[in-house]
Amino acid sequence: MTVVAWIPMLPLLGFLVLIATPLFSDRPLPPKLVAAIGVGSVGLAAILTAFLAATQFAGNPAAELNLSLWQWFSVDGLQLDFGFHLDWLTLVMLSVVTGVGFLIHLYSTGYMRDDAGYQRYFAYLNLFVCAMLLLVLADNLVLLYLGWEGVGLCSYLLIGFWYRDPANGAAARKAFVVTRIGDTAMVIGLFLLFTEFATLDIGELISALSTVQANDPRVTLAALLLLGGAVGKSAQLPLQTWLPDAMAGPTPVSALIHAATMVTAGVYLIARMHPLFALSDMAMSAVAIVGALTLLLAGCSALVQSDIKRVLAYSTISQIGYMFLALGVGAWSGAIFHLMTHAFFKALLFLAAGSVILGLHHEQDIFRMGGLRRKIPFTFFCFLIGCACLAALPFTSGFYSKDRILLSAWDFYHGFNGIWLAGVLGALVTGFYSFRLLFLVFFGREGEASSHCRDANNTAMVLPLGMLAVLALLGGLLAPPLQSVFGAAGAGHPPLWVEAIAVAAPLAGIAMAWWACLYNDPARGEQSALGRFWYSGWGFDRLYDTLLVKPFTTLARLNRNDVIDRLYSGTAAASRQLHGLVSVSQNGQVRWYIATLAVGTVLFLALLVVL
Amino acid sequence: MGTISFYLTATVAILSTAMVIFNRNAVHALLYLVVSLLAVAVIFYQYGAPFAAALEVIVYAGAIMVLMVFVIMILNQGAAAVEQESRWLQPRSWTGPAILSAVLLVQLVVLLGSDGAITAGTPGTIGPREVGIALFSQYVLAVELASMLLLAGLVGAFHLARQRHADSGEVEGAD
Amino acid sequence: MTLLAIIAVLFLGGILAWLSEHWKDGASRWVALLSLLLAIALLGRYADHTGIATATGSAPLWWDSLQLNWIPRFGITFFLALDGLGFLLLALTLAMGLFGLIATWRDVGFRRGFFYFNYLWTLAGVAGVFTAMDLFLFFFFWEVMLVPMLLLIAVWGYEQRIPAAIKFFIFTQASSLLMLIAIVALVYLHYSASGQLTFNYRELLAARLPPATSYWLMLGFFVAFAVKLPALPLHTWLPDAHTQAPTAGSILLAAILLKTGAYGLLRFTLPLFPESSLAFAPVAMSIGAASVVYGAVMSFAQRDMKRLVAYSSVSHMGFVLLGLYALNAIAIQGAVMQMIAHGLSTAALFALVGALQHRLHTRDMGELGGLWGNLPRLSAIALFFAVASLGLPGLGNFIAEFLVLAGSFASSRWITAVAATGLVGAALYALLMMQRVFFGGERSPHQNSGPPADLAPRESAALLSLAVLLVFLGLRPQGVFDTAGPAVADALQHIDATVAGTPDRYGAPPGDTGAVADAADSRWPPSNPERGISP
Amino acid sequence: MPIESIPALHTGLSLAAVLFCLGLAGLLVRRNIIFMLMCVEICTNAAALAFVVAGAHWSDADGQVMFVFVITLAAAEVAIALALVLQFYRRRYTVDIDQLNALRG
Repeated sequence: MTVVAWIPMLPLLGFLVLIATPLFSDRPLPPKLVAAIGVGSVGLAAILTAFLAATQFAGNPAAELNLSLWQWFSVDGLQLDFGFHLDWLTLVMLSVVTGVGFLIHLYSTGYMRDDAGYQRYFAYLNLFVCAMLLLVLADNLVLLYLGWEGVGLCSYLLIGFWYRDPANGAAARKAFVVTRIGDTAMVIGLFLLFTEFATLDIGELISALSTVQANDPRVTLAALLLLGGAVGKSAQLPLQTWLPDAMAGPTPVSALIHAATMVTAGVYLIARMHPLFALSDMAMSAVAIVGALTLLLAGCSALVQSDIKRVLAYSTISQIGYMFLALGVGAWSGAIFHLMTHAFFKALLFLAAGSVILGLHHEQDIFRMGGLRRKIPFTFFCFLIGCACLAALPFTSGFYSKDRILLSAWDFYHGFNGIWLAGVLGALVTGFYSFRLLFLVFFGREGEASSHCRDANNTAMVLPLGMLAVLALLGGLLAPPLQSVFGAAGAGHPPLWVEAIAVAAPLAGIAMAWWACLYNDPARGEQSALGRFWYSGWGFDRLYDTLLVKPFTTLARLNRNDVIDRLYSGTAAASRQLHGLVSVSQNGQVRWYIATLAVGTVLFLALLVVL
Repeated sequence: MGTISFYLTATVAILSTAMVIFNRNAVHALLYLVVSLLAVAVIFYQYGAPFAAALEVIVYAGAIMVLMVFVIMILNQGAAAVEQESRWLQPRSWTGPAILSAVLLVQLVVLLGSDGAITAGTPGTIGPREVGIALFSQYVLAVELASMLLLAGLVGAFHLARQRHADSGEVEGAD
Repeated sequence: MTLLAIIAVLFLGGILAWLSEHWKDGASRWVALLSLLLAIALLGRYADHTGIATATGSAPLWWDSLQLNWIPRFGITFFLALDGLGFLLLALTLAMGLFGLIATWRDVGFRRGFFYFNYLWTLAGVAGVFTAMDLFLFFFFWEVMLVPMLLLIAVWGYEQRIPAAIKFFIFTQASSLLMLIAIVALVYLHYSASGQLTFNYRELLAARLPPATSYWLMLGFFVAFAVKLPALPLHTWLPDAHTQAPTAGSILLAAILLKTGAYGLLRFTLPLFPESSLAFAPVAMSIGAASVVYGAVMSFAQRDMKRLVAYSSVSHMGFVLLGLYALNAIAIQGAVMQMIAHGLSTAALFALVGALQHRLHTRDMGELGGLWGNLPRLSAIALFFAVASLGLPGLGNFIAEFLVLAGSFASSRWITAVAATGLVGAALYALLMMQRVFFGGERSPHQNSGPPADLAPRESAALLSLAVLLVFLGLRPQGVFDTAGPAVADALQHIDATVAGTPDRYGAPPGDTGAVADAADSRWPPSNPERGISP
Repeated sequence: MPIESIPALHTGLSLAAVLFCLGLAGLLVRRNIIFMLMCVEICTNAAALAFVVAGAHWSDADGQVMFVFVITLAAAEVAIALALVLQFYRRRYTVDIDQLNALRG
């Protein structure tokens, strides 16, 4: 079954070729070749995935594949293979990563056409795809962690891709470090799991868990630590602050990494380890609460943003909050379904936003846009579809997945509950901000930047946009058969008004958006104190800055010369002082020595005389 | 008679020694030193040590002092040196040492006097014969060592005093 | 005899290099290169031993040994021996020696012959340290490696070289004095107890000492090794010495000399004083964790790029200390891996800083910036090693840190949790370095001299080979574990025997497979192969 | 000379003490190396005197034996010292001991 091995191998090879050639020759590869390698490797991986799905999985909901490439290490009970595990969950992720990844690669060939770092860009992007594939294919948590950190690194590299601007570097570092904080919690969780269950193989862990009682504190702790990792990677509360800043990277990167794939790794992790979470009520509630809170907080922040990409970034945080909410109420397949549809429509939205940005010569302020509907109609339609999906208008893909989540939330707590309410409120807010964005950019008066708008789409960009639009619209029909992984979910039948509210909430949000943006002065809400507070992302950045970053950097700077070294230099100085004290007597004067000798004798004899 | 001559010689010794340390002219001081040594030689004789007295005169007052005379002559200490000495010999430069020495002297004398209960010895003359026997029986090893010391002194003095052409004020390694 | 030959080749090569520079300019480095290659070829004769020991199970511990009488009156023998651990470290020594030589091929401007003499003698001393199995001989080599290193810093170093060299010397010399006292006391106590006067390591392993004495002797060894390591309060020589040493010297220091401390702890302190080590382990682990965190924070605060890398060494070697005193096979294997991986990654970083200094004549990160534009190759390779330094999975450093932490987690959860925050710290300083030096706007300090030249093929090849090695260690580390396995098990066997002998003193009795929860309470989990914590 | 006329022990020792203290005072007062050497000779001589007096008191040859050694020592010392003085004078053209302070700590 080496086909599986080739799926991550191909992007890796692409990366190696792209990164190695400049090391050995001074001439860069021709851009066409770079694009062929970069896009081709991911495209081939996508084809292999499709082939795999067609031959092994189609019509077989229980299909599973295991492949051990080699023994990674085996030290005294800690045995790990470099091995892959394929089931429907993995396959969904594989398809999303390779499929959406391929489309975004293709789009990038157009978007990044004139960039000096073309080759570097595709090298990073290929490495990212490889790491992401390893993450989802891993059959043990350490290999998963390898992919996990690998995607983090690529995210760092791509956020800081335009390295000349220090702000980009700061955003990239922030992204890496904040996620690393979560990762550290996660790796401690791995140690805990290993200490308790003597294995880190996911399959073995899950079978070991079957003997553990529910709500065992060790399980709860391990689950919470893994949640820490997931929260960091998926930009959930309280580690969400990095994602809005991460928009400093090129827009296709935001689409691929910070919307479609990497940020959903946390969702994947929890879904993959769902037996662990399911064992602990506390962990489940924690996941649900984190999701619900993030959903609302990020949604509110998205309401008042002025940067087109930041709106989408907060929207991503909010949507992943939905997925966490779903995980927290045990709707595993719902979460993964939403992950998939979200990948489609959010990638679409980002790519469309990229077209807008490129068309407006790198203008990102939505208040300087407006009325672009007629100038770039294709982009507009793509954006419209994306917004409709995001707002979960009926019969779009977002509708199916979000609906399932809300129903599960209702079911899980057997009736009305705060989590469900948060979900519904979130739907309302989502409708509001998504259409606020659409109205501000494409409707209304022409903004200052709109006048010199051009249609920047070329073939390489149109094709992915179109395909993603189709996927976003029809993705709701592609609900993957995940029962073999998660077990069959009992279909609840909530009252009709519950379903009605779920459908009506986004529509209400759209109406509010229309009222706020087209009927009233759009900028008014942003001026209020609450608006500014939301604009700053609920002040989390400032809070962390004062509580953590400032004290740390101040402490570090204060101690730059190493206070411990003072101990030793102090010892040295003290002995030098002492030496100075004593060496005064050693003045080189022979007569002085004689006199001292005489005085000494006198004193000594005085002792004799007196005693 | 013996007592008087002892005190007379002792006075001569002390006075001439005092003249050595207060004199400004090196040659004069040296002559006073010779006088002092001769006086001490007389005291040796009075204490029944004629051999020591003879050695004192021959070796000390004779050989060693001649050596010093030669060096003073080489150094050519003339009137300028006398001038310099009188500049150096200010009262304030010798009050301290004088007090120090006086205190030491008092202490020594007190200590000598405190041992009043020294058992009476059997004083008597000790001639060269006894000394020679003691030297070459009991102390033969010490004699050998002393001879080596003299040899070392000889070689060392030769080496140190040699006038080297490379001498230019800087420290140089041994040859 | 091959062992002796390896050491002799290095010693003689050093002398020859010194002499050859008189005959022909630049001949010394060729001599150095040849003697290193010869030594590597000699070491290569042992390559077929790797991994076999675990396969047969009962293979003799020493792959090769050589015992000659030296000072029979005091029971001192010339006893060299090689096992898996020694082989790994010896291979690291020679490989890093070769790397340092090639990476700084043209850097030495004056007194080249003497430079390579010192370089090879340091290597010879280290090679001796890794193979000497007689405590006196060990101490002898321990001192031999010190003096040439001192000269390397003091003669070819940078602006503050003399104070740095003196500091280095005083720290190591004072601590090795403690070790000497401990060695002599150990031998004497063994002699008065058994009537046998010997410095032989394997015979001294049987020495039975009163606990209090043993504790003090253990501290004597520990301090000497902790200075070399360096562990927290004794680390301050390292930033100065590393910063001021010439590039090749920094490479030797970081890649090899620091490892002698860790090696000494594993080879001597733990097996010779199992009981005291067990009692001391919580302290040592705390020191290790504190070093990890403190080193990372200090590294973050530095302006001088070389100091940054130097402090990162403190942080990384903290993991080694933590792992060694976790006293279980996983953590110790991790520590061994960390020695190797840290050697590779830090040596490369020092070489890169050296390359930058050579081109731009500054290491001040305030003056650097935006180098990626002009030096893409150097920057890309620096990125790789910075990332290796922050412990990215897939590279050797990650395997090492992961195993150390996984193993020590079983011994002490909180200390491990504290040490794990060092992972965040590592990200902070490594990325800050990347940002300040390679990213950002271009700020070349010497604009008038044109853009600096990117890495030459020689430098690229040397650095890339290290990169490949690190990737290999990250993906296929099992060879290292198999090779070091018997030696680690041997060291642990004494500890475990002590644990088994005094079950009431150290938590649960052995064989108590009962409660998983016990592990939380008993700091020193007993042998329990089922749970895989300790052999 | 009749034996009874040998002066008392402590008289001779006191004389030795006086001479020694004079020598010491000279040593402290004078800056000229030549004079200092002479004062050293005075001190040595005083010590020798003490030996001889004590030897005479006990009617023992050892006192004079020690005197012989002292005189040997004095001879060697003077030889070396004068050679040093010569060298010093050649290098510095002075006999001031205070100029000779290169061993300052």
